[in-house]
Amino acid sequence: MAIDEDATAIAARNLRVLEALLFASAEPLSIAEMTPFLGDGANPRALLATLTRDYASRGVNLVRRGNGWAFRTAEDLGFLLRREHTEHRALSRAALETLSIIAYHQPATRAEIEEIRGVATGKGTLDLLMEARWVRMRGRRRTPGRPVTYGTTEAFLDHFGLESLADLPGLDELKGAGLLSGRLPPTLQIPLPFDGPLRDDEDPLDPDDTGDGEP
Amino acid sequence: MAIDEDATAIAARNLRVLEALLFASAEPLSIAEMTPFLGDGANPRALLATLTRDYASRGVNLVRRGNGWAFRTAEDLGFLLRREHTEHRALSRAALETLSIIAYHQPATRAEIEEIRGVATGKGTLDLLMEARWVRMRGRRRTPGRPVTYGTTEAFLDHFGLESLADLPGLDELKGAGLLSGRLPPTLQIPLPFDGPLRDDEDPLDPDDTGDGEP
Amino acid sequence: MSDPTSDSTTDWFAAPVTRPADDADIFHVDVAGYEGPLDLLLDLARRQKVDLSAISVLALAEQYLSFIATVRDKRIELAADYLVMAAWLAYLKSRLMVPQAPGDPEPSGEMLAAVLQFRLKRLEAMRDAASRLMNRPRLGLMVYQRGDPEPLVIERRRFWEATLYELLKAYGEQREKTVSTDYTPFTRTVWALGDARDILQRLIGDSFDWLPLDTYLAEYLVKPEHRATILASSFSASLELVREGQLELRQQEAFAPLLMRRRKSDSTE
Repeated sequence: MAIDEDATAIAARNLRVLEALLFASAEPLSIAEMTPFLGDGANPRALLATLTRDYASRGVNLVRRGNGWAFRTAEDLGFLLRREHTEHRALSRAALETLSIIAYHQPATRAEIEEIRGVATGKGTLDLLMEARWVRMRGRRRTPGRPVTYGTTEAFLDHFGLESLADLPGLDELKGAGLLSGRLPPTLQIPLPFDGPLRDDEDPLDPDDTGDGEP
Repeated sequence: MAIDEDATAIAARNLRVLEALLFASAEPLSIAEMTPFLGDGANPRALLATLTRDYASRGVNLVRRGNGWAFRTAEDLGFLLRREHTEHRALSRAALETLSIIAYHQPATRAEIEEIRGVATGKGTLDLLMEARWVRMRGRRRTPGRPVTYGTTEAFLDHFGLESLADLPGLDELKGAGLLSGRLPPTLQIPLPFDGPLRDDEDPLDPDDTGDGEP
Repeated sequence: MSDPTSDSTTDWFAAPVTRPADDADIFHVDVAGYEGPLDLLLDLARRQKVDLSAISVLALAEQYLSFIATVRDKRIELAADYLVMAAWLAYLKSRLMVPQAPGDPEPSGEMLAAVLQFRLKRLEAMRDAASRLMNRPRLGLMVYQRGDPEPLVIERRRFWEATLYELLKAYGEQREKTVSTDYTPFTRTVWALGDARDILQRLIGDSFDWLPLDTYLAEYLVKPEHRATILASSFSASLELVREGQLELRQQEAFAPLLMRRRKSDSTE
């Protein structure tokens, strides 16, 4: 009985600790980042599930973003909180298309992006997306020329309110229509966007790899 | 009855709005700033009181700061956000040399240290020795430019296991220990360091004296 | 005209709707607004106002070719991309109009049309996906993070370590560095073995009397600093001469004078 009470007290304390940590941080925190703050034997996943439930109906929700967890204002209150944004620069069409192609086709090389857009992609566009921290260089494809492969980041998930790439809008329809295939006509194997560890055909980047040179 | 239910729903919604507002704000919000976001006839004070109570036992509390309100990490969890990181580091060669010269030649000015070392002494080195609490500014030499005089501290004696500066080995001992070669001119003298009160040629430091600027 | 094949700065939200829709003179001569031939083709296809999978590829090819022809008539420069696409579409058109002969290794017009349709659909899908992404409740626009984060404060404390020995050593080295020492290389006279041998041969000459080595070398041993090297070299040389049978050496006891004389050759014995 006393042990149960202790367990309850410890769980309550751990919940408070997680609340404080997640509230304090502007960026999503991974379980690995939170664990050191919890007592021994704590179950961070269970605690996060409890917190998510506790906050589900509130003005601030606990959301998952890739491997990270963060408090964010409730989506339905967005219209109310919407602020005047003066400095928010709209992305160019090239940048938007490039971003969506990387998101839905990742890991994608520049040549693959260009194949879909039918235009050369200036290095500036990729730089801009990387500067926005939405796109990262994943590695290099193990094909002639060893082109850089690009993928999205956790900041991308965070910005667009996605728990994982599986939440990308319209992903299933696109998959069904064979439009995520790089080849023509739609092949049997339909690739899905993938932001996990390096694939078999990807090499890691060198520490000082700065990507493709200007074409 | 229906009106009561409506009132409850409106209050719940207002609470959510306040939560989101307070969470997203970079600064504490005053009641005047929050009111426009609430429905007509809302009672911000009552709502804030409810929120304060709701969060009182949580890891994050609603606190009042002057006229403003803000979410803050619960005070008892503040330690979570503060971590001490201690690292032990070996003193650089430049710092060791500077320290040894100050030890033997104190009170010593930077110019005197540089004369013996034969190289300019960066302010960083002296700052580091002062940060280590081994060196202190004693006063200012009563010579043109009024340079700061440096000396060692009690923490210095403590760290190096010396009862007093008189325990610093003299010429013969240094020679005997092989720390000075035999081929030295007979004129070489090891001075007697002095860490007592200010000497006749030293002025006290002003209370706000921060030492020499970068040369 | 700006380069239509590179990224234009066109704002996706502001610009595309301003492009005149289903205007009769869509062929107003402007390629600068298009991001390459595929973009232009997609725009032309949209004007057929049907599902992309139901567009007439033949009509599309004709529209594109006539657009390019108009542009070229007006002597407006065209990027190579547009011309490559025009060539490909002309080929597609010809394949579509001529029925595929059996055994023709070339791709059929239908296959080429499917390829074009697929590319247009895929580009449109990506554009659609982009706008759906942008319409999501985005962070900082509809959803907010903590406005006043309380970041982790890491108080760094450094403990410096040094030993008394290191301190004293550093001091000793500093003081020695400042002592100006004049270094004069010390040169010493050394008797080379060869020289010693020659001198010894000459001194002993044909003397068959036992005489101490010191006596032979008396005139050379005046300077004390040369004594060691002369004795050492001469002694070594004498041993060599003994081995060759030219000299005899004798010593009564340890540290006694070293006596030597010319060895009588066996023939003279």
